[in-house]
Amino acid sequence: MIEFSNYDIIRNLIFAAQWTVLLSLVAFIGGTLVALALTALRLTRNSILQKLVAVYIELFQGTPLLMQMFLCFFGVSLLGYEISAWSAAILALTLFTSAFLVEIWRGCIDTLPKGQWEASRCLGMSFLQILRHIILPQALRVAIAPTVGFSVQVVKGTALASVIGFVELTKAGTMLNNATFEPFKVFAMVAVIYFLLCYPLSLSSKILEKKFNVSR
Amino acid sequence: MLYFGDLLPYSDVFFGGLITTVELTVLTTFLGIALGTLCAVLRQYGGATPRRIVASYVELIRNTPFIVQLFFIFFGLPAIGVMLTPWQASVIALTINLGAYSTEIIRAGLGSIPKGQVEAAKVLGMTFRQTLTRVIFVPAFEKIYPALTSQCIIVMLGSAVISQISVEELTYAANLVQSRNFRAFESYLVTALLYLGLAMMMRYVFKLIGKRLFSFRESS
Amino acid sequence: MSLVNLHQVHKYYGDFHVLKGIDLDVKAGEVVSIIGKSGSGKSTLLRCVNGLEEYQKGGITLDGKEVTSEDIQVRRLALSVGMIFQSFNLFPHLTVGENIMLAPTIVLNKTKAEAKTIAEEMLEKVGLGDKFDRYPEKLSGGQQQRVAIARALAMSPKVLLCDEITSALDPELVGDVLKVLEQLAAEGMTLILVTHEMNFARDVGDRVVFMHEGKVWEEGNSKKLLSEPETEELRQFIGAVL
Amino acid sequence: MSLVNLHQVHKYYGDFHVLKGIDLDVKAGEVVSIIGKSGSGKSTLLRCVNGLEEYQKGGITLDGKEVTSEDIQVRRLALSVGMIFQSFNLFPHLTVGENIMLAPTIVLNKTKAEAKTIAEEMLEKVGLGDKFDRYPEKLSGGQQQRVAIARALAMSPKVLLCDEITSALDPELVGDVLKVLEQLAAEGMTLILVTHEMNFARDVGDRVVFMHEGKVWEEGNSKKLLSEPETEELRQFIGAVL
Amino acid sequence: DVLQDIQDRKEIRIAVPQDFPPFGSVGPDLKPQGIDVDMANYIADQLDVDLKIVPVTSANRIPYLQTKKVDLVISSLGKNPEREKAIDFTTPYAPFFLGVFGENSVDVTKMTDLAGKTVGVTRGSVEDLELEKYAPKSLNVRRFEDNNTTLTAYLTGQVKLIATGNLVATEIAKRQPQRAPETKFLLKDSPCYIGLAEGEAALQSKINGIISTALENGTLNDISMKWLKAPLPKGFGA
Ligand SMILES: Nc1ncnc2c1ncn2[C@@H]1O[C@H](COP(=O)(O)OP(=O)(O)OP(=O)(O)O)[C@@H](O)[C@H]1O
Ligand SMILES: Nc1ncnc2c1ncn2[C@@H]1O[C@H](COP(=O)(O)OP(=O)(O)OP(=O)(O)O)[C@@H](O)[C@H]1O
Ligand SMILES: [Mg+2]
Ligand SMILES: [Mg+2]
Repeated sequence: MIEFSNYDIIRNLIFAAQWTVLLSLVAFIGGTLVALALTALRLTRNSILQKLVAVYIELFQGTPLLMQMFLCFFGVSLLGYEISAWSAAILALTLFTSAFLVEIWRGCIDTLPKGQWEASRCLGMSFLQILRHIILPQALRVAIAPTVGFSVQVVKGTALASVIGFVELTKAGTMLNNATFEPFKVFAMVAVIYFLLCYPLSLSSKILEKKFNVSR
Repeated sequence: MLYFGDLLPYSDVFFGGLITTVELTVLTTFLGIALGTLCAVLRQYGGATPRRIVASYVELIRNTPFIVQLFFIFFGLPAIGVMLTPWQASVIALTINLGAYSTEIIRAGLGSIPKGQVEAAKVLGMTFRQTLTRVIFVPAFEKIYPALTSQCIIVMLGSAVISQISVEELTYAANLVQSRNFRAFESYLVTALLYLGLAMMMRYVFKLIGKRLFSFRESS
Repeated sequence: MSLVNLHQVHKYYGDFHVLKGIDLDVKAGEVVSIIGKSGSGKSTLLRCVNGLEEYQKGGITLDGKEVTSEDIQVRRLALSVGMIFQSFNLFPHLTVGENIMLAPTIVLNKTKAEAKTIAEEMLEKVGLGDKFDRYPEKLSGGQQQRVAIARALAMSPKVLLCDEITSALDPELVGDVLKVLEQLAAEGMTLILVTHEMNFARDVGDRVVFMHEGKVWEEGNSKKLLSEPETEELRQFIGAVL
Repeated sequence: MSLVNLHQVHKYYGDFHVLKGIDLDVKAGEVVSIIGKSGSGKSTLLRCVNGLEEYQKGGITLDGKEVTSEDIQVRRLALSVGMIFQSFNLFPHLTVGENIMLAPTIVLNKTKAEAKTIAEEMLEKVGLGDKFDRYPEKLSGGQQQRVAIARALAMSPKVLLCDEITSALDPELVGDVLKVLEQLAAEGMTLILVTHEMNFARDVGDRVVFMHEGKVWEEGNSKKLLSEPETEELRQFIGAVL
Repeated sequence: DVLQDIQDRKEIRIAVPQDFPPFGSVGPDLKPQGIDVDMANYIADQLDVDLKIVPVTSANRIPYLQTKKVDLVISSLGKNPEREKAIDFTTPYAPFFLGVFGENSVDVTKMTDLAGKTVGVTRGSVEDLELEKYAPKSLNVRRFEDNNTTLTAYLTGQVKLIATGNLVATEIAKRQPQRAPETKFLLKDSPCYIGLAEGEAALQSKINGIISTALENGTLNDISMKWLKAPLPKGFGA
């Protein structure tokens, strides 16, 4: 009855890929903001806050992203709030992203010699001043490559939003596959689009890593 | 509002799913690390062509979502005449996935071995294969063991997706139960906790194994 | 009048008793060298004086005010006590000039222009007037250490603590750094330095403190102490170092 | 009869001409010390002799058979040539005993028991009979280097190449290692050593080879060469080292 | 009171399938179309409110209702006791027969023949529950997440038998004649109902009213003619 040309397939996939990109962007920005807050909590020398952050990381690194999606999707509504597949996906991806970024950034901050903190303290700087003027600028340089590298995981993570019904690239793929029954072609195209989205990120992460390692 | 009592009649289903997830994880951890080791050796010491092939494989897998890889293997391959059962398809997909990530990790380990170690083995008359297995592997794996552990856990958690092709693992169990008793949140919450337990257990088991493998670090 | 005073200071790391009742009195303008074997507690002593470590018993006063390791206190202290480390601890992402200007601007609230004037003056003093816009990694170790001194001086401290500041340097670079210290001493700066440079301790220092097993084992006039040690321990130590 | 013979050996790294026609003849039982400035090609020479590096012109023979750097060849060579490195290169995951037993079992196909006997004997020889079950990282540098010697000896090589094997050691540990070498020399082992230990070269060595800019610049009887150098270059070198 | 909410909001949110032709499937613009979509439009018209289409899968359509993400589920929903415990139903709006379908080569004519066979089914659907209840224990039920996946599994040959609706089977035959499934036997007459949250009596009677009008004025029959190319069975809805 309805005929899909290759052009139709590609057009629809690319249309859906826009949602993948948007979802990735929002989730990545959300994850970065939450991770920044958590990193700050972690740097305070309050052991209770540090423990809470550790539990947070354990929870969201120790459970499947798929489960996090399901739980956000069905759990938030149980609390009496409306939540769309889009918001649930963003929420889950934000939690997931932040848990990994906090860990990555901690590694980066830990690579800074203890002497940097001590020298700053001896010059009379406050905790926040040390963070802002000494630690962050240096940690940022180290962190940028692994952070960009992790963004690939976020893009790929958005594929799971298909399971809670959000129509992004993967979901569009299964729908189109059903309508056209050309699984080999459709899924290959889906894979290629993901590759085109992710590979530049992987590549720039590698280049950044080289660049910053050389100049050290 | 939350009621977990409705889950009790399905404890068998959860248990069955848990077992399947564990089986899959154990199997693919072994296969994946073996594949990764092979590829890492090719990438580090092989000729130009094998190196390029391995590099392409790694990039391809690392830059596409696992669920798409899975669908491609399960639904796409029959179109070219390769028919796999859901179980086979998942084992292959998981192995290929872990293989790609562990290639990168293990290669870093191989790269961390000082050149002098290889030369020392060479002047003692060992073959390349003997050098690899007797001299290089243990210290190389020791270096990257924590990273490898994390990656195996990530792959285990990623296996949740294979419920999509009807493999009756833990997430499948959660989906099945919630389709029967309509307790979606409760089912998923319990399942998430089971995964968390599995992840912690894996880390523990890896640590024990590591202690044995790398016992030379703390003894005497 | 005493500028820095330690009275029966005890310090533990967990169960480990590092400082076992230190008494020390340093007057303004004095140059005091602390010597002793590795592990005898010299660094720990300095770190207690500027509040980087807390101590458990006794008291330390600076200019008559008590010293503790609370954060706010350390920052107040930093206004009077400068510290220079073995590993220079320059900030690698800032130029030499910025390294020196940072604390005066954000801690002392000086304007950029004021801070710049100070920085240039201090760099001149340590003989690096032409390196203002370099990044630290482009400098030799000796130059880096002199920048660290300039950075500390820019806060116009009353006393400067130096912890083996030449021991990470190649031998040919040590001289430049010691020359700067000598000049500071001549200008009347109060210096407390942990050092292995016996010649420097003898020729420039007023007083030598020999630490052993967490105690001040022997102290006194530099020349006298080093040429006629009273205790067997100091004699051995001098024998091993020279 | 000559055990190791080099004839007009030339070696390039890319365009860089490292060995410029080396002639060298070492008889069984001789102890030959190679000295020379850093970069003069001493290590490269040794590495050509045991096939770790390939050379481009000339010929090297061992016991009359030609040496090349093909893999299979290196392994055959390894049966007659032992090599000890500056950085001991012990295998960190194996105990001292296992380090020594490994090659005899997997290369020479000896049984575990045979290999163990050999290992114990060799450890005894280097004065470490009680360290069989230790892991290398628990040993001092000097002890590690002696294990490396024992490991090489366990393959009963005809000649032992040593590349600055004491220069990574703390001064007080050098003596033990040299003592082992001295003993080996006394037992008639052929030794070719790159070394900076002039006293050792003079007292234990039969012959000294002075390399300069990729050439054998001067060679001859140890005592004579070191006390009456003929060339200006060797004189300078000796002056700098002593 | 959901009915009140709908009228206040001037909008009704209805869950429809997007992977279940002819009830709901997507065209080249990826927008749903089909019986359920027409039905949803009709109801929105009758209530005189705007319609918001929410695509769902078989597995999550009931949670959507329970968590109040939608007001109605018009998603080829069959009725069974388990579901009746969780949600309420209106009167039926479309005919549906569930059956087992499959390749010619498989020799199955009744439930007991399924012993030892493998059947693909969409998780949580009525046919899933029917098989669970009545099929021989040795039947290997392979459950997929949604109809899309179930169909793909059949079309790619991953399963040789599927349990689904007669109309779905017809649809497959239309799209992929070479894989046209043969009817093996019927599982259940399971007409489609509209689902709504429990205890919404006002909404329930309102919708029931709309359905019976539609039955009387021939609208339901028109929809049937349009999508099934056949009139409603005699006595439907009686
Ligand atoms: N953070 C710490 N935790 C536990 N013990 C410490 C710590 N810092 C130093 N110590 C111990 O305290 C003792 C004194 O250390 P300190 O650094 O003051 O010695 P030092 O005299 O400066 O030696 P060196 O000449 O090696 O710098 C040493 O035994 C050291 O191991
Ligand atoms: N793999 C290599 N590639 C390029 N050049 C090399 C390589 N190895 C050594 N060289 C160069 O060859 C020259 C000789 O090196 P070699 O290591 O033989 O010197 P050496 O006499 O052993 O010096 P040292 O006393 O420092 O060990 C040096 O200039 C060195 O830079
Ligand atoms: Mg110290
Ligand atoms: Mg060398």
